[in-house]
Amino acid sequence: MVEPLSPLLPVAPSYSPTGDASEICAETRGAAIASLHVRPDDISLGAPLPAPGRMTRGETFTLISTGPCTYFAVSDGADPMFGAQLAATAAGARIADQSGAYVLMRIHGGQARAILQKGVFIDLHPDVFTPHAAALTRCGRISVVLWRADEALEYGVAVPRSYARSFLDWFAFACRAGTVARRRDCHRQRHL
Amino acid sequence: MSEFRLPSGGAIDRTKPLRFSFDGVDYEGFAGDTLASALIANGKHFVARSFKYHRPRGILSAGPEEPSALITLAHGEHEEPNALATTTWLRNGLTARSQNNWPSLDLDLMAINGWFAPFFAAGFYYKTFMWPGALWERLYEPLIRRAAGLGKLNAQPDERCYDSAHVFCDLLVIGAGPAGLACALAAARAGLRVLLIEQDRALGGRLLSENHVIDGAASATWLERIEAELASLPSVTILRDTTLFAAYDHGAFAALERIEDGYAQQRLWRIVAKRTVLATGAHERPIVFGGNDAPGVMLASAVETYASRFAARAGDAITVFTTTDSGWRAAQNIANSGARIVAVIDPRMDASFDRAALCDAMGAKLFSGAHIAGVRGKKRVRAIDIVDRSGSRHVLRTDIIAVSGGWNPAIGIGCHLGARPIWSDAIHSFVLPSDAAHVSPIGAAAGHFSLTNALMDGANAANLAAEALGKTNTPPVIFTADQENVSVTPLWRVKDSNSKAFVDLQNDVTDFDISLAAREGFTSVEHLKRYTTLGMGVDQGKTSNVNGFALLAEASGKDIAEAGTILARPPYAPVAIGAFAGMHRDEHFRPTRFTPSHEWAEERGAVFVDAGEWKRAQWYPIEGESDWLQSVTREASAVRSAVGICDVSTLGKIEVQGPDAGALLDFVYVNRMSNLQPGRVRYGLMLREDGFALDDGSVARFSDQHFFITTTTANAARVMQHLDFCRQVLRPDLDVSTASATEQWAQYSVAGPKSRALLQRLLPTLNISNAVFPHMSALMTQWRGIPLRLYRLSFSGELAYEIAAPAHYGDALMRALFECGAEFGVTPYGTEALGVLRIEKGHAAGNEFSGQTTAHDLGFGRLLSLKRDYIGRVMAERAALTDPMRLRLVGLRPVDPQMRLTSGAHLLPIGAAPSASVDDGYVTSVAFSPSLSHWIALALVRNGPNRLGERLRFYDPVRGGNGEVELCAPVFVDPTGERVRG
Amino acid sequence: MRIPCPHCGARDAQEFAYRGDAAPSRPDLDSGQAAFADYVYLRDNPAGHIQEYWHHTQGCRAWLIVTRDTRTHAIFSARFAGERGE
Amino acid sequence: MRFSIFRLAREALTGHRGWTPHWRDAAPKPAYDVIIVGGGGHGLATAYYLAKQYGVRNIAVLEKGWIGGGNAGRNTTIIRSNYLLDGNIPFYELSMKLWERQERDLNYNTMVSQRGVLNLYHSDAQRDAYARRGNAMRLHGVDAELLDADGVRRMAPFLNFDHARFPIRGGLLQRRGGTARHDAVVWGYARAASDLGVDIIQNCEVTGFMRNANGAMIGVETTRGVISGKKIGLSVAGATSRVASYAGLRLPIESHVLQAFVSEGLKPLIPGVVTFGAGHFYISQSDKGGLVFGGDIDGYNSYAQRGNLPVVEDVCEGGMALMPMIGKARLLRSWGGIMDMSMDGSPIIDRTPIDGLYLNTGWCYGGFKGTPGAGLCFAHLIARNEPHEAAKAYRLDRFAHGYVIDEKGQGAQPNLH
Repeated sequence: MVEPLSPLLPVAPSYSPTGDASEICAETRGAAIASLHVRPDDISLGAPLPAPGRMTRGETFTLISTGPCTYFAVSDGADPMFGAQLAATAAGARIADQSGAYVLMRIHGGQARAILQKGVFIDLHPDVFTPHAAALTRCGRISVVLWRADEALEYGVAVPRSYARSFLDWFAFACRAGTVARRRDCHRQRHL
Repeated sequence: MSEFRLPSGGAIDRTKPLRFSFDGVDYEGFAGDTLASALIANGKHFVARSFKYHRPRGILSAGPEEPSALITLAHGEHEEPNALATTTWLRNGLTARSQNNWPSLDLDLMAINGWFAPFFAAGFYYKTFMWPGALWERLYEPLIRRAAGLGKLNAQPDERCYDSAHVFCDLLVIGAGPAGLACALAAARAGLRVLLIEQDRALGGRLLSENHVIDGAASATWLERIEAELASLPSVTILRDTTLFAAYDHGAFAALERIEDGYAQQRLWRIVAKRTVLATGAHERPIVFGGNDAPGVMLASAVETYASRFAARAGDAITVFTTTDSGWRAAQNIANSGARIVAVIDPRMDASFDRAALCDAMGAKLFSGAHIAGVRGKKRVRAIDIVDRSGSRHVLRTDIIAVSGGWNPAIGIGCHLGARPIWSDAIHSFVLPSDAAHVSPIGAAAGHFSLTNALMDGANAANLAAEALGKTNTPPVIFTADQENVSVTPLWRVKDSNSKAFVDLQNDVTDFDISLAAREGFTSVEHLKRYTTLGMGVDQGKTSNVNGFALLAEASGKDIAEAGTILARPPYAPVAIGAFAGMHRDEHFRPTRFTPSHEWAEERGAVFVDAGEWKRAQWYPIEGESDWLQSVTREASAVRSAVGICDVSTLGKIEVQGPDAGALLDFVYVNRMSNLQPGRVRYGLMLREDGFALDDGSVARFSDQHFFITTTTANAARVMQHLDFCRQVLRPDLDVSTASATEQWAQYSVAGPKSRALLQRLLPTLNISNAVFPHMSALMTQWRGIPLRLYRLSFSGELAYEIAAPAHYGDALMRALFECGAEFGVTPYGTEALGVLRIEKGHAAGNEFSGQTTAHDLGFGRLLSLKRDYIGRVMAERAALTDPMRLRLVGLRPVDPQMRLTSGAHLLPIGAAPSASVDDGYVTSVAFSPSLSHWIALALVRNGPNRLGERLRFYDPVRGGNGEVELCAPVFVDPTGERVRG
Repeated sequence: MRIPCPHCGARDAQEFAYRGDAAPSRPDLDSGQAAFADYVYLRDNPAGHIQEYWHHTQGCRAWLIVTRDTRTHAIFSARFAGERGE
Repeated sequence: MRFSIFRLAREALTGHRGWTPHWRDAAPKPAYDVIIVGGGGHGLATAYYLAKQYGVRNIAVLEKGWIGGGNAGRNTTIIRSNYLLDGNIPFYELSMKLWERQERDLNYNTMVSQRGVLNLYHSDAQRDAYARRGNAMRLHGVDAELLDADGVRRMAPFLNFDHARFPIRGGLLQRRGGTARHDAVVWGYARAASDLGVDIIQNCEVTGFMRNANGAMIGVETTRGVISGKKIGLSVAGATSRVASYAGLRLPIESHVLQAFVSEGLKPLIPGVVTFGAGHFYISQSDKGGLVFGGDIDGYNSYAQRGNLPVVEDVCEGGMALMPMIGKARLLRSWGGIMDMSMDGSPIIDRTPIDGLYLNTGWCYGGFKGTPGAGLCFAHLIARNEPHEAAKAYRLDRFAHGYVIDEKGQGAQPNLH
């Protein structure tokens, strides 16, 4: 068995502005990803197809809407043959394994939303970007897939592998440049 | 305590004294001061020299509209020129310098310009300095340039950090004066997400300098209450020290936040609002009279603000010169705060209130129906000449003239989307037209100057917004305040001025300049602005434009409404260029993309080159190699003699799937792909719809419904977009899908006579014999449990393969390939050697796919199918694109084998005098051929393929290159292509 | 500028690539060079309403037809360019 | 009235009472030999050369607003002739030569300042592309020098050599390039044309064309009434498609907005014109001290004369990447001009299928530097009914036939040129 290499290894697998683990952008290892093209009339995948801008849970993987008739399947395990197996189970769907194409990151901590909002020009207000919301957008100058897995104000981000270092650069800068909360009445921006 | 600091009052913190210096002199101020208020508290008014005449200038205003008090802030060796003293918060140790003077502010030799003032009338430079022409760059212009400009920017890189952020809201309220506060509060109570932006550090606007009664309480108390409630509401965000400077399309705005104590000094906010309210208030306008630019001439509202908010007396004997009721209110307020008013001069004969009584109460003289005709004192007002209603003159000793000539609503933001302001006779100024749909002006910004109206406007705007956004469950909020007089009778200029009367203090534009411009035919406001530079300073005419346009109207015999005004353009206030760039500077200007084998290549000591955003290994120097050519030649030779490996992962890669995959590819490539057999690969050429070559690459077919195509690194994004367009827009009838796989596959070229042996070592069980896996084949397999793709195709002309694994296994694959290749002398090669190899084989690449070449130019004419429709087919058939006399691809070899060739050189007939008329083409790519041991080149030559064997002059004057070359077929190695099939 | 993507919602125009007027439709192969030249090179270039192609490059990758006023930039509608809503 | 230092001195001593309008603000006459539609730099220059070189006397210039109110007053004032292709170089070099004598021709100081235009390159491929271009220029008798990084450092030590994402490797320098004072160019041509009897008619918008039975042009309908004219020249960048549509013409152009920017006044900092090769950014410093800079077009069709934030950011990023010192300089004003973006990035100066209607359009960003040349060549075309030698490639039918002049090799995609 071959060991996969994180593109972040040379810099750091994660970044924490405060040094502790409370504010962090960390790589989530051990997941497999595939892109799917599925027509609504095609057979189901064992998980309900998410509506635009949403994600759904299947038994062994999560489905994220990425465009008209297109989805990402993110598996819990890191099976190198994920794409191939998915293709076998879901005849009719057109599937391309993308496990190597993206680095998955988890951004959490008290400032997660404020930091992320500096980079993404979509509204991350908890009432707007609700649990199980997902979006393809740009963060800084980098195309990303962004989602909110649950109630917590933390986010999953899929970054194209070749951009992973630059994304972490951006994150580190965004933290260092100060979160949007500084003076007394600005910290409420998180709830805006 | 500073001499002009009032003993009590003001919003300054007297427990926090701050030291600062101006022009090397130390002063003291308090927390809460601006640099301007601290200077005034120290009796310092003369702080600047003017742009053109270098006349002494003071502090006119107390805000962002300041035209005069521009200073340079010094932070060690880093300096910030043209900062406004009136908006710079005092810090301990702040160091400020005056600018635009030499040798010093007090003794400025450039003031000699003042003596030549008659010569320097508006537009003088268009009429002279024309002879002799050569002297312009050498003499005149350098003199003008040195004299012009305000502050000096040193060449140190800007060390500041600029943050940026995005924010969304239901209601954006611009300005936290009474109107804005009322609006924000009412909207928040109604349940809207409110963003309140205030350029000042404190909320309240005019309430910070004036005393009123609101809802039965003192305005200060009301202000505290409102502030507390806003702070308690989670749906409200307040940004202080933040200037909203531009409006853009679809509810987008931009604002700049100044941060005192952060790692970042400024933050650029990108805002998207569903509704926006403009509560930016109004700017007081000066009166144009002789000597009105002397230090000591200030706006009445500014003198009031310095006295009441900053507890700083502007002077010992203050004269108020007002044509407005607000000027009188200011006078009382100034007097109440402990400064001495000696006289009030009001050109108006009467008013709706008892002016005499007010003057008695202040102990000031009243001059009704009078005006100021002149000012005595150059570096500071000493006295004034008053002309009273009877026309007789009086001299009055005074050190401050507080001027109030009316109010101009601050509507700049409202004009950014093109709405043209209209004249209002009611307020004698310009207001926004009703079609400025992206913002709703309220309060003073709407020309409603009374406090009651401002509060009412605020509440109403909030209710309208709430209704529009479907939040109507809360009762409307109503505020009430004391009544006040707001009448204005403009006095556009004092006609009997006895000295220069300034309209634009920053650019030294006088009433005379404006009448001169009118006389010379510059009677459109835009022409006036451009000819006189009126309003083109950093204040953008906030205090000067309306006066200027009024004077233009007078001079050109129009009325002001007809003369009109200019369109304010973003930014509303100047913004540091660095703030727009944020983190995207220096090494972070653009993201950097790394290939899956980057770390491995670094270990190998690779030299990297930028290919778009990618970093690619250019060559791998080894011990003892002194220059790049040595390394590149070694690498290329290794490929020809043994085996080399090159990371080609940056190629664009696209999975094409579905029953109509072949049909789509037939539509985008000039050559047919639908008849490609599974397991086979074919070269493919794409055109643009205009018939010129777009890109090329390989097309592999893995199964009936699954193709995989590659594009060049440079065109990856454009081709993917092109495919999306063809699939979604032009051929929605086709059942096919595309997915980018560029990031998914680490792809390595394994090239050279020993490449098969190497791969066989990696994949012992796989049969890749020539018989089973011939040239232009593809297969999918597995390696140690991971998916692998193998293509047999060659860019180098050698027996070669491209092997691909998922990117996260790319590093492992690369290392394994080198383990397997050790015994075959495997050599890593970079993009340079890649180039050498492809040039030796005459493969067109980026330099040849310039977007200006056709399939015929590049020798692909035979590929163009005549059987079907495809992108570019019809346009490619035009005579101009197939003309044999076009520049077409050939090879070049130097007649003198020692001669070095360079790309970009042109080719001329031998013996002809160099000229465009005999230009025969140019060199696109060059390489030192290890196989031939001399330089070779590819070139685009007029009718080239029909001129093989001909000799041309190689002409590269910009690099001094010169010599003779011979045209040859663009294949220098293995012309019959045996190796590639071996 | 915010483009109302029918799949992703309103997004900043930076996420999109622009192609221009959507009015010209690609001629059939046999309609000849003149027809193709018109299609490739000639534009109404209206000062007012235009139907134009935008590609949501950094989003759902859909090609859209947006109806916009070129004088005010006001956007009136946006739909998928492909007939099958793809 | 001749402008000179002596005249200026005399006026200075007599209170400037003797100055008169720089040009006559004429009212429309019923008929003219030639009507130029568009009172920008191009239109006014055309009228001037028609009167001066080609002896046409009875000329009107119709301007819908105030002269110079379009792109003539909305550009970054750069002049250069550092082009690549045979179709372009002769024209822009002709224009450059006219710039070099403009002040004396017009007796108006348009502040033509030849402080050099430096195009930076950041890769070997870019260097070779600039070599190809520089050599082409030299073959056309135009000055061009290829500098290496040290050469650039000597000229502009303030550039970012040490912390660049895309390091500067050198540049292509045209020393004769530089800047001019854009408004003065308009006023100078207006004054000179007016002195030659040209009627400059402002606030006069063309609303339609009048044609005779054979379809030939015989005049225009305007907001100030009908004006007949034998020959009509369109020089209305930003409105070309609209005006041409009155004559039923569809053109190979799109209207796009190009933003430009100026900083607050600063003491001399930047010697000439510098352009970034790894992003869209070019900059110079005006005589008044403002840094004048710009970058790419916004990229979508627009007639709004204003742009959006992303391009402002993109331009400033380029500026910071190239010369980090300008971070502290404040952006003072921005404006947007409407470019006639042609399908190959090069202009059109040609007859139209309609008798008596002549076309000058498609200038993309090249309009300002092309002003004198366009004026002369358009005047030649109108007077002689045949193209000027230097502009013979700027045909309207080159698109249909495939003889495009595509400097950037982007094809029929105007927002990429």
